Amino acid sequence: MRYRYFPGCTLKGQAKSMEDTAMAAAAALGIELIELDEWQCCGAVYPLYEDELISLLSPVRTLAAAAGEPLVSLCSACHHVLKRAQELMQRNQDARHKVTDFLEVEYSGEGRVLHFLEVLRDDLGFDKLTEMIKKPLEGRKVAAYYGCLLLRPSKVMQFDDPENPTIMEDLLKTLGAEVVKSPYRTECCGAYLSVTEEGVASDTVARIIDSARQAGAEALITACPLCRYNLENCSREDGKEPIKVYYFSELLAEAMGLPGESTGADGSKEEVAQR
Amino acid sequence: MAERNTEQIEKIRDVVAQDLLSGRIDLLLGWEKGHYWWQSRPLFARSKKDLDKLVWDPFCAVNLSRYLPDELKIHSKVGVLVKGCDARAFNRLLQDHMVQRDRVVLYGLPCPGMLDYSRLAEEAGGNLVGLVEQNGRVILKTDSGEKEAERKDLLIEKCRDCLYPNPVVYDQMLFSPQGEKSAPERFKVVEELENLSAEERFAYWEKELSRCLRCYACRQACPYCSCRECFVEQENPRWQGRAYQTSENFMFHLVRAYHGAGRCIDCGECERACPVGIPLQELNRKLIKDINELYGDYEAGLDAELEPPLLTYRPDDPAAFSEK
Amino acid sequence: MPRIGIFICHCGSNIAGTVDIEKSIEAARGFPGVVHVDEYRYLCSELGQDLIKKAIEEHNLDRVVVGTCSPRMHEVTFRKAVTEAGLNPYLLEVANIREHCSWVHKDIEKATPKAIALLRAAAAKAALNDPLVAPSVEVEKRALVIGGGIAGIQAALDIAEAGYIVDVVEREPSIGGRMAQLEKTFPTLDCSACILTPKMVEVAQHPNVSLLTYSEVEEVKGFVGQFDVKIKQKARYVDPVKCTGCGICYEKCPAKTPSEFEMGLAKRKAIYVPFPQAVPNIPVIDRDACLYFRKGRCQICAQECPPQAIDYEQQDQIIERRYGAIIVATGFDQMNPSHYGEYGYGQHPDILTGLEFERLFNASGPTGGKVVRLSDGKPPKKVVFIQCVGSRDKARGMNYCSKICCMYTAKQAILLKEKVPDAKSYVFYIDVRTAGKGYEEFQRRAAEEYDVAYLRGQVGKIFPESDHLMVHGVDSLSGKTIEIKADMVVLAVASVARADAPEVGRLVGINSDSYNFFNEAHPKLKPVETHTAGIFIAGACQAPKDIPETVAQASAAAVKVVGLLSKDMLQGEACTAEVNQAECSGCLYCEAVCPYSAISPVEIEERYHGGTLKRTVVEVNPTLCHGCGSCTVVCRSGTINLKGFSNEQILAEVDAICLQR
Amino acid sequence: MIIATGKSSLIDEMKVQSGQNPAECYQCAKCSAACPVTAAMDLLPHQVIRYLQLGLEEDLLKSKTPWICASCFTCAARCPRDLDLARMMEGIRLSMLRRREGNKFGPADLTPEQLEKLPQQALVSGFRKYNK
Repeated sequence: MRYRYFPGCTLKGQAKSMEDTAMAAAAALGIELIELDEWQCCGAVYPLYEDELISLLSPVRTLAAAAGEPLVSLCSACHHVLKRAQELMQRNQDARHKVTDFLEVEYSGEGRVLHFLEVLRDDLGFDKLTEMIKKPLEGRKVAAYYGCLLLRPSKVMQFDDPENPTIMEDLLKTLGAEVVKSPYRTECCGAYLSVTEEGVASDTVARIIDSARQAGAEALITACPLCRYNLENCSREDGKEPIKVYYFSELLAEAMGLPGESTGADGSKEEVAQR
Repeated sequence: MAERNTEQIEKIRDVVAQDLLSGRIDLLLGWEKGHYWWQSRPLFARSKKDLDKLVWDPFCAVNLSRYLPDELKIHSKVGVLVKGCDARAFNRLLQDHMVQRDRVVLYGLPCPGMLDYSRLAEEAGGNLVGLVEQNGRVILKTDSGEKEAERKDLLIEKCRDCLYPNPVVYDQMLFSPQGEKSAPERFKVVEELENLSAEERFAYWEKELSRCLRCYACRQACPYCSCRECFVEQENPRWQGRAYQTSENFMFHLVRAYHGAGRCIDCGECERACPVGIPLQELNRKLIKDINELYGDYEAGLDAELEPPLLTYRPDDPAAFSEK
Repeated sequence: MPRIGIFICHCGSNIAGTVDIEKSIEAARGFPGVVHVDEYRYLCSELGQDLIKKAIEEHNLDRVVVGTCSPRMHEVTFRKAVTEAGLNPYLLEVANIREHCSWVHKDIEKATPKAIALLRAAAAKAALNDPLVAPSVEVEKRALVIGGGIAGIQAALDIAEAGYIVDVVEREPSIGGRMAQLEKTFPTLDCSACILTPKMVEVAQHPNVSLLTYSEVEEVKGFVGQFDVKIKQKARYVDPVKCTGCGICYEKCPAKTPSEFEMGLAKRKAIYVPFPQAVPNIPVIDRDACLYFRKGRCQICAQECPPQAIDYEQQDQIIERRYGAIIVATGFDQMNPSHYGEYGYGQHPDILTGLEFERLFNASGPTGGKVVRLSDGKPPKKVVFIQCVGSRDKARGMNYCSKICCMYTAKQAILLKEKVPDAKSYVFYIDVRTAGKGYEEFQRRAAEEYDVAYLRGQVGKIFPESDHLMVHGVDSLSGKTIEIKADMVVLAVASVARADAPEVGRLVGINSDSYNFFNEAHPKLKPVETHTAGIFIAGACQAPKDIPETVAQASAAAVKVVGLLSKDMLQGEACTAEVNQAECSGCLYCEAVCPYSAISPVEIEERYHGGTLKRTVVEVNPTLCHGCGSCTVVCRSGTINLKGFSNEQILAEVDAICLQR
Repeated sequence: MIIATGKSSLIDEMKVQSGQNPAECYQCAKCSAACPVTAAMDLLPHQVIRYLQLGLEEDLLKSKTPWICASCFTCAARCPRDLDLARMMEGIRLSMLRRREGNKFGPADLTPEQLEKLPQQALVSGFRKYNK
């Protein structure tokens, strides 16, 4: 299984542990992730205005660079932007001509654009993954947190049922964890509002964390560095035991018995594989 | 002279001769050399001896399926050599009930694309006397020496954007299939024409169609023209005026093109048959493109079981005025 | 050469005000074949018709053109007039110079040449008109009603009362349909069973009605007056003659399966009647649930049945009958709202659809008439009703309004308050639609007297939390977001066409709209007719509707059927397709596009090179042909012609308009 | 309140650029019911569409709501009219940014603490959304 890999800005910085653990897991699973030679930040948000073609240059260059090979990313936002940019290139000939002419690349919407979770589910198969689990996360009560960008708009993303997704729960089950289902798992964390309106993000995060806690979760997993930042930094002091937030790949690597470390959003590091 | 592909021709002859002798077929439609070395014309072989004339070379462009309806009137079982386009033409005729599947034996010939003499001559420069093919390249022999060119640059127009070089229906495939093809420029000219204003477009077609002699060679070559009596020849009512006027030419070509909507297999025989070089395939392709856009992707002649989009009725066809 | 007479009507000033009659007459005299031209103030009057009749005699006319109003108005009148004068009615041609000319123009200078062109075209066509004869068809005096809900019951009763024989085919073991599932009916709160059951019994006992329950229509052939229908009567495995309806069999039956009648909220036995008031009161064995059929042992019902009515060997029967007319009354389904993930239907037992909630009120329903939560059996104290789930939703549901939900929600909120006095209802609505006698008053009573809170807005998501459902909604009037800790949520889901409606439509030969509801022939003036003569529709198979409207439509359909059956003979269509077989190439595309199966292939012999050759061409069955013209359009060589509208005639009209500007 | 002409170039531009027609909204307010960040809004999402329908450009320009929208697409996912409200919000934001020729937010607005803590993704997103 060979894929081109697009890391995106945060995975080379604050979310390095997501990349490290995912790469380690992929290597052990025989999934070849070949980082694109030259890549730029995807833009983090997909431009919603028809004439915002400038913002499409970077994702389209990335898509073209994959040269028709399946393109994998780990970060929800990167995946969202790439997937939607591809859909636009397929649907809107005019935009495609303008962007590709400007970039001087050939691209007409070809190639699969995948999130690493999809590779695990669809290409590898969770059944196959089960065989590779060396240290099942027995007794760990973990809830999945999806957020928005992986699921919506579902017509384009075609990732999972947008209201009742199961992919992360299925992964957790495979990893041997006790899956906790929290009703707020697809509610937005507040995204980039934490930059300007931290209070708003605090409200949304509080609901998400309370809900997970009430459902009995001790930890959350996410596929988005910004979700993780918000969940960890915008949760209010309420005197209750804080909930741990992991990247899905960190628990994956841990259950596979791979060495690695988790980098908290505050930059602090802790060993995960040895727990 | 074109170098003969002796090995392939022998194989075809062996297979077909056996069927002719055993009575599996009583006629074979193939190709033989015409007046010039760069022409191959239909061969009607009834005996093993007739097969001596059989050729399979880069000039076998003529679509043989078109001869089936007539030959089936006098022969009980006919064998026919089919390239990609001949096979799709066969499906077309099958859908029109012009041929019966069990009375035809199809010998599949994956087609590398046929060569265009005028292009060869132009490329060669001098007096072209023969050619040799080598690994996708063509060596042109002239009085004054040899010249090499890319095969794909020498194809006849209809083969350039061919998507289906391999027969889509056959009883016996004689050689291993050609690789997948793509035709990114298939609708390029149509798109260019669509971008013109109505006046410009009219002027374009007026110029092209004014040359039409109404010899009806396009119709005779066409596998979708299967009417017993063509509308142009009907007296009562008289659809088509007899006068040689551009407006009457428009009447003929537009009505014919509409008769092909959803039925044209894009084989390009009409355009190849036209003695005055009218780009008829552009008309047909416009309708192919429209059908795809309006009714979803449909490629005529690929599958005889699939109903052409304009030739169906379903009780659950929604009434247009109550669309969601 | 034909002898054509042209008659131009003034229609008072309707035509004469905008068309110069004198000039038109002058022009008409010069048309080829025209030997007589006249005009009259009102040609449709007795005097006007006499004028035409006299002229036919005096001038020996063999074609008549009238320049008048639309043929939809008076073609029949003038055809009758020329027939009385001895001409074939199809030798008359109407030039519509009113709707097509005088009414749509103001300038007499421009309207007059247009009227002349229309007259010239009509004359050119008339010259080519042939005398035509419409075939006549005997009428079978028996009607078929498909569907035994309230629509089918009402229609059957009305037809039977008018003295005609009628069969009702119902696929369930009992008639009654959706109405039988309801507890009470708005706006009077009548008990549904109390008003429906007497009708069920009446139809079952009517001497002119045969009930074919547990039966389905398999095939419909033929045409108005003579539909040949095959009906499959499924094996009940119970002898209806011996069975006394005592109910011991289903009391003793050990096998259980979800009850369709209870929307799956309760179980029924493998041998069962769907509900206590079932008509006929004869159980059926569900093969898929029956232990004997599945595993070959049990037979308790056979052992226990006092009259020994159980017959495991019974087979499906095919009944073949001829009917003069058919009413389709196959009802509706509820949309399954599972794909609205935000509402969580199917994920939580206390999130119900309207019809499921309705069953909780019924004494014989899944909770014995107690309104309780299915999760813990406690009465719900806070119930949230959500309107327009799947209705008025072009993104994930149906674009239309389901029409009944506003009213039944108000009804259910009232009934809830009566059953659980300390319950509080919240209704999230977009618009409250209460058009109907007594409806608005009823809904207001819910809001004013039964303490139902109407919140103008929608629900974004329902979050199940411990023992309640957290409903996140909004009230757009106050601009406030709203959170309700609800005990139960009721979704007013869209009413949709039956899943197999397209199949039924194909079977009987009627078409549907894009939602699969059957199409009426005209949205205003032919509300119960379909495009297929002799087939009528009633009830919610046409569009969502409530009981009063359904009953009214059923009676209307019955009247149409009675009118049809009262005739001994029907006049068929004269303008049917005909094939020139010599030119037909036998491509058979006409057969593919014919909606009435009137075209079929036939083999002919013809001479070819001294010998004979067999080949396939088509022929048209004129009694099946409706003259729609689809075949003539698809025939590339113009080999099929529509009598009365032949290619030659149409081209003659076009030439007459274009060539002589 | 007197509704003037109802004509607004901002709204016309928004319609073209977002491909969304506010007239298709029938004000069921499901967007507002679904939105996770309404607490901080001065106009609820459905009210924003109402203002668009009425052409109340001036009032919209004063509203905080478009800047609170986090582009989470929940509204669009659940809208029964198949409207993409996230696009409309983006439309208002962008048109305002382009009009003012100034940014809503820039690097200078960040505290040193934020600069250190915030993930790159948040900064890029923020600049994209609030900055032109």
